[in-house]
Amino acid sequence: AVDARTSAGDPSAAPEQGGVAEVGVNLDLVPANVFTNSNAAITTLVGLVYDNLVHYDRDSLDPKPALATEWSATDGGRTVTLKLRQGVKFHTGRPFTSADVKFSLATYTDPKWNGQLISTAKVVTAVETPAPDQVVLRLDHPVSNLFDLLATVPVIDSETAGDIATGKRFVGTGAFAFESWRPNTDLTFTRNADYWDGAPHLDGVHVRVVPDGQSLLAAVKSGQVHLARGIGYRDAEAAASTPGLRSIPLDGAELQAYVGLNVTAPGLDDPKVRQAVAYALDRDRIIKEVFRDKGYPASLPWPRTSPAYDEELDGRYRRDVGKAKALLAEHGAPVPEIPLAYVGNDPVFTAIAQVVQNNLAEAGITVKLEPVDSTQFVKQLIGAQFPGLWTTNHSWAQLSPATLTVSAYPFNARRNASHFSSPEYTGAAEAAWKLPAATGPEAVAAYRKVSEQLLDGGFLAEIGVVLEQFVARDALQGVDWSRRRELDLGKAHLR
Amino acid sequence: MSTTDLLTISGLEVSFGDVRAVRGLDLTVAPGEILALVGESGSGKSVTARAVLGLLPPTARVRGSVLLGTRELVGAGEEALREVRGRSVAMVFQEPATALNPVHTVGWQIAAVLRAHRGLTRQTARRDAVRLLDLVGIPDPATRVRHYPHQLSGGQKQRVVIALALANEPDLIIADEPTTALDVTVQAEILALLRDLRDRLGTAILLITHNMGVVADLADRVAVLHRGELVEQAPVDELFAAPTRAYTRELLAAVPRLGHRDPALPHTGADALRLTGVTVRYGDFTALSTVDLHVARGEVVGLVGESGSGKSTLGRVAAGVLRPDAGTALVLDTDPRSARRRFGFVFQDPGSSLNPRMTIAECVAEPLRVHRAPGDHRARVAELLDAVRLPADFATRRPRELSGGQRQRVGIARALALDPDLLIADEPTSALDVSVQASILALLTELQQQRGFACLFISHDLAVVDSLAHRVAVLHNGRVVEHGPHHEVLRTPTAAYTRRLVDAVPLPDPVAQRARRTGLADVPA
Amino acid sequence: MAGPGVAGRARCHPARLPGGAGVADAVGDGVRRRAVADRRGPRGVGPPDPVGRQEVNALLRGRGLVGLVLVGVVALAGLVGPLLVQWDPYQQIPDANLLGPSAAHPLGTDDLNRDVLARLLSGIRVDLLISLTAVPLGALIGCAIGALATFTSALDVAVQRLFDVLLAFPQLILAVGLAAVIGPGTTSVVIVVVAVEIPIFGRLLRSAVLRVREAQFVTASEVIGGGRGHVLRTHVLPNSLEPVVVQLALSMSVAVFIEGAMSVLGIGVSPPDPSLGAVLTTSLRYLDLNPLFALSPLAVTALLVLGFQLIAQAANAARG
Amino acid sequence: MIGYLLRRLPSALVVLWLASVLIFLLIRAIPGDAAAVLAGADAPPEAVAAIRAELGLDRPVVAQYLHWVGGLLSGDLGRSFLIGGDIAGLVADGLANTATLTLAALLLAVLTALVLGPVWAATRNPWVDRLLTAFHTASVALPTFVTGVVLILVFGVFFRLLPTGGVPPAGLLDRVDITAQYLVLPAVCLALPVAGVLTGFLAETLRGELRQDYVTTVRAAGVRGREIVVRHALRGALPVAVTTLGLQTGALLGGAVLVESIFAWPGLGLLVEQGVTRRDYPVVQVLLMLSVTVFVVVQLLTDVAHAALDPRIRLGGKR
Ligand SMILES: Nc1ncnc2c1ncn2[C@@H]1O[C@H](COP(=O)(O)OP(=O)(O)OP(=O)(O)O)[C@@H](O)[C@H]1O
Ligand SMILES: Nc1ncnc2c1ncn2[C@@H]1O[C@H](COP(=O)(O)OP(=O)(O)OP(=O)(O)O)[C@@H](O)[C@H]1O
Ligand SMILES: [Mg+2]
Ligand SMILES: [Mg+2]
Repeated sequence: AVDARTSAGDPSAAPEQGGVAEVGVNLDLVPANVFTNSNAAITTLVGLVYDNLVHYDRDSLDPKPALATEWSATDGGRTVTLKLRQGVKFHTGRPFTSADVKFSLATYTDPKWNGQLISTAKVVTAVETPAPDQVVLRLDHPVSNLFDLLATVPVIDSETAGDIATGKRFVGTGAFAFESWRPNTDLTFTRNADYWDGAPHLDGVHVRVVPDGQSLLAAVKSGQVHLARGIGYRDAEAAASTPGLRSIPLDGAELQAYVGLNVTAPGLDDPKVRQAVAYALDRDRIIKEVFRDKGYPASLPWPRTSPAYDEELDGRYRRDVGKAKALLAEHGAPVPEIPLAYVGNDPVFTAIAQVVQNNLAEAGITVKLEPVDSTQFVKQLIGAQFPGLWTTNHSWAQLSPATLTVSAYPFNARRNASHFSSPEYTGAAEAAWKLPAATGPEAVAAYRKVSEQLLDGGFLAEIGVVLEQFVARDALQGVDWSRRRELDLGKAHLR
Repeated sequence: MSTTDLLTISGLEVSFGDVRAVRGLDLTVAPGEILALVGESGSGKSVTARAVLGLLPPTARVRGSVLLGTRELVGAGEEALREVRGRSVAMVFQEPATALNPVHTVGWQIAAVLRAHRGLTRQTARRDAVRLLDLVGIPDPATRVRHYPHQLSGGQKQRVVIALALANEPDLIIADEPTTALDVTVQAEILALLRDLRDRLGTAILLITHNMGVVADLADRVAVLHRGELVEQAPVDELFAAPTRAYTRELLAAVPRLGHRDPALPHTGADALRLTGVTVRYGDFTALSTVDLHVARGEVVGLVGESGSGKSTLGRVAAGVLRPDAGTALVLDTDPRSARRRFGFVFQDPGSSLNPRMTIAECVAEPLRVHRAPGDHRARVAELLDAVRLPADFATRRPRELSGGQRQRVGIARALALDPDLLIADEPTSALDVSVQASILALLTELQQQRGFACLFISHDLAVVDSLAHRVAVLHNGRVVEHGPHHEVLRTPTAAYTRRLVDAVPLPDPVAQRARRTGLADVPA
Repeated sequence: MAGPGVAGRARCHPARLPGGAGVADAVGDGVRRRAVADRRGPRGVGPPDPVGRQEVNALLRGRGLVGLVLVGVVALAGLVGPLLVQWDPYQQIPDANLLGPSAAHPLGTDDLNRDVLARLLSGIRVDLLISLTAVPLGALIGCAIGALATFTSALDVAVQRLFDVLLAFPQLILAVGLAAVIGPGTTSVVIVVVAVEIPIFGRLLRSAVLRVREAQFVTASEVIGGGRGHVLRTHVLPNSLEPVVVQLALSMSVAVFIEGAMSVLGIGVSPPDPSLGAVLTTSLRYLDLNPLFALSPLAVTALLVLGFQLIAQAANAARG
Repeated sequence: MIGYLLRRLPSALVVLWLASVLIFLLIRAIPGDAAAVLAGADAPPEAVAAIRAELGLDRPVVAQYLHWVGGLLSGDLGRSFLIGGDIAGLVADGLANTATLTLAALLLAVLTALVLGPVWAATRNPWVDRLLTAFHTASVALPTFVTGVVLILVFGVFFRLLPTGGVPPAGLLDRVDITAQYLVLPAVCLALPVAGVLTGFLAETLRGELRQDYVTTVRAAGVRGREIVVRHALRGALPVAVTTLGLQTGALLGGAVLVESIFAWPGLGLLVEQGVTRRDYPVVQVLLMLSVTVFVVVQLLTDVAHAALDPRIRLGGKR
């Protein structure tokens, strides 16, 4: 995190006014997905246009004021009162009030938008607006990740919300106002001079869609864009050594690469075999060679800054082919060939899949690679249809640990792609969630239980914590991002 | 004879692999001279002609010297040759059917050639093209310039090729069988045209022909070629009067003449071919109008008429290639298409009717194969090639390795392969020299007598028709203007048109022909 | 002065003139011919094969030979090359990530620590298989359909429209669809290539056939009584093959692209099996590190393109 | 000509209908649907079901088909599942870009082929022959995704002469010189393989044409070598070239998918590729229908061109 701060801006340079920041993204907007935090264009749009009620710094889970300036919990955490910032205006000029908070929360809870924290949002049984600057949230039961929700739900303008689904208009209170979107081409944003946190230095932001990774790299190298999102790890590494360019790993917005196991598959139904898989993985090599050291190997999802992080538990699985073989011997029967699904046109997971295949072969497990396209992959994932193994990444472990187990589908205690369920795991997960606070000794103990269940269940073999990165030109300074990888150029400037 | 010779060929050798087509030929052509080059089919006439302008296929090896004035043409560069071609020396190709580009109009092609050596505008070139077509006697030239080669009759194509050669008024015209496809009246016009060119512009002509009548009519001097070698050359009168070589004598003896055959007996058998009220239109143009014609079994009917009169069209209707707009064609009492196994058809253009990728043996054997004829096909092919006087080793050659006359004989052999009951032959001997022609005619007569097949014999050569046919029909502008027993129609014609035709037949005797031409005497045929 | 003309006119060869005899025998040819008429007879009266002796001979000379050698070199490299390389194409060599060319790894190593040369050589096999089986198969089917369809105009219209539909699908979309139905892997690559080539050859041949059909020798064969099939086989097809030969050379050499594009989408030859396309697509991401990595599959493709093209040129010239 | 086209119309309509059925079924044969994409990786089954219902994907396929065709017939192309907007608008924008790109590439390729093909067929200079052989080999052997990357690196990054991708910010019609700058790299990249193939075909058919007898006739008349090739032989060689061109239209549209992605050129190729991977059925259906229509038209034009170029077919007369 310290690194990121220094690389993100040179505080000594006096920020210059004006200019349009050119941003390149490799994927285009999917309006119906704006609340799912799922791709570079969406996180760029949401980061620039919308504000949240609270804000997390990148190295802690203590909420900081944003649109809400004060908050207090009563009733054992079942009533939360928020005081709202005054004088904030939407880009349409309309003042922001408590009704908008209510509307935003209600929208987020609508299943149509697939907000990932929907299970947490549903705990909020009522939103009361006693005053324009006051919101009262009534909860079904206390939740430890309520502030994750408040830091995630974008505050949207109720009058123009109907235009979101068609991509016509996105109105928020953020530092930049949405101007236009040309599908597959670009998005334009202009400066919000009335921004409550100080008008941005930039005149605007122009986001261009450049689907090809090599072209995106070329665009940032040639200076056509100042900031590129979605450049491969190897390319980002190379770019970082180019004069005038730097790579910015998104600390605090960690992702996790993992191998999932269907615990009902022949062979994988034995926890010993699953543990053998976990022992066989060469995490160090994958992190080093595939992720170019942008991350660290891990046996558990938690990043090092997470309250759930436990060094001892996290070191449980290191590559140990001998142990893996021993476990397989204990299993007795030979393990049948296991299919491994991954997104075929994703170079990162194509590489990981082949390394995994190689690793498991050394331990004595034959793996058959099954590349599928991304849509099919998602379908199989949420339909829990993988016949054996799969590999991809997940997020949500960078926020409150409970969010992971209730919101991230692979970890969902009640229903997950691994077909894994055990009363112990469900119990541990529920307990961690229903705590009134995300931090503190009580929480840490609850998280430890969850971690142990994860390690023993072995339905997910974590590979490591990895970081997405921006590649930026030195000309653009003051680049910031949220813990959900949302781009923040509110304090950025060109020089 | 002198240094002023226009063209001097010396020691010319041309070979294709092992085939030595021309062997040490020496020949000269003086300015304004008309030299006739005669000789058997395949003797190397066309090859010699092409060698002069460097137009042989890459497989040919050429040695010796060809001087145009003092300019050496053998081995000259393409650009040097290009300057000579068309302007100093022009060429009329033997087979007009393939010599023209099928996808451009004839007017366009003539204009392109006109513009090759002269900076004419498009319009003037167009106008000149019309003029040239008119010059070579193509009726309605203003319309014809817009026609494509496949819309012209054989003779019309040949005249277009002549027009191409005349386009740039060359010093020397090498004319390879320029009149083979022409009926006698048009032939006479073309000969007059050539003579006029020589008289007016001093154009020299190297005339390759097998028609002794044409030689007698036009040539100053005659050179006789035999198997690639020059066997005799002499001024025309001398040669005709006293040929020194046996070969030349035989050549002259083989010349068919009108009225030399006894009248044939009338035939009354069943019809092998019956055309009733046949009318064919090409767009607005009526090529045949209500033609009635029948050929009895065992009978040979000659069909004569001027170029473009509709002879080939009629032949194509009879063969079922073309459906008439009105009227019917019955072959051996059925539709021509169902009778195909039982008749043979000889195309007017021998070159384009042979598949270039097939060997000669394959071409000839095709009917046998198609109809699964019993017996040894190889032996049959050998027999047929022999019958048309082609050496057996030609069997493995491809059509383009043959001379014009040789290809024509392949067509005849193919038509005869299945021992047909009816033969429809469109100018089957037009490219043959008199000696080979005589043997083909003898063959046909012999077969006819033995097997008694019927034959529709289309030809513009009245003498040939007279020597073969029982009956003759005369076609003029798509109508039968006269028909009857051969001796009556050709010796005592009643229709004015027929009389004109008969009168135009050149006599294979230079003295008599000259006399007739100059009107000093009216020598009867 | 005595020019060559004088000599020419004086020169004749009485000795070579045949003596006497009738018209038929007046010329030497006749005599000789009669004598040989009963011997074995001419050969080759069967149907002309489209690729005959002439073509084969042409391939053994000049351009054709160069082409054959080029394709042969590639084929040989694919067949015996892998045996000569010390590395296994699947072996992930520890700590050999993206190495540049060296003595141990002449073309370097790839992102998964495998020897590029070993993978390249083994990869040739898959692509040769596709080039030499799928493409000719597609060409054959396409030509057959295209040619047969010209028989009846109704069928022709139907087939051409069908081809329109097939051609209208961008190749990759077709590939995605087919792979989804049959499942990814080499078989689906072969099927996609066949499916892609059929309409191409069908249409190409058809247009040539339409032209050749107008030729006089086709009419000649019809008059002889040749049925449609016969005319098509013996006359029309052999004379329509020129563009087909050119296209065949092209398709055979660029089948690697279809395979490559499919492996990019993850529906081609499944990893970790090596193929030229797979090597090429991974290599592009490492252009800056090790250009040889990317150049080598391209060089192989170029050799194939050049080789097949020279062969096609020679074949057409021989047939011309 | 118009009569000819009218006669072809019914079969073309039948094709369009068949194609519509085929397309409809084919894209549904691909496993996975847009609901999964829209729901995202963490969605519960209810959410997916809700989305399916909202998109109408839960209805019987026949009903979906009839609904779609009904829409088409009433001029409603439908809405994209993922992009949100009206397909008509999307397609109109994309079409302008793709048409500009492919037509520019087509023009480039045709011009190259018309210049190089005859030169290659007629040359006697071994060096020219080798040079053109090399050009042909390189253009055919280099896939677009390689040329694209190389072009961008050389002209966009190294020399910085041209933009590395994208469309002119103010639109294609704003300033021709700017548009040209943006267009040149993708057009060259797209045109190169097509140019190579066309050149090869044209040269090879011209060589065949130059072996014909009529060429001897014009040579004998002293027509210049260049003229023989360009004016006399070319016409006979064109039908094959036209057919190839028709086929290469497919290569152009297919290549557009890659080129548009490499050069961030927001056209239909990109749209269709995205549509397929994201199962955006309405978009794919409309685009593929468009593509089929284009092909039917191209084929009709090819046939017309054939007849126009070969009088034996045009005036074939009676057979
Ligand atoms: N391209 C070739 N390849 C091989 N042999 C050839 C080729 N062209 C001609 N010949 C042979 O050369 C000889 C001379 O042919 P040429 O065409 O000069 O005969 P010609 O005297 O013109 O006969 P015709 O009167 O029949 O036209 C023939 O035997 C012929 O078969
Ligand atoms: N396809 C066609 N389209 C238009 N006119 C044609 C076509 N074919 C032939 N003709 C015309 O029909 C007339 C008769 O042609 P045909 O070929 O029957 O003549 P012919 O008597 O055989 O002449 P020749 O002796 O010159 O071969 C000619 O004037 C010719 O120009
Ligand atoms: Mg000749
Ligand atoms: Mg005729």
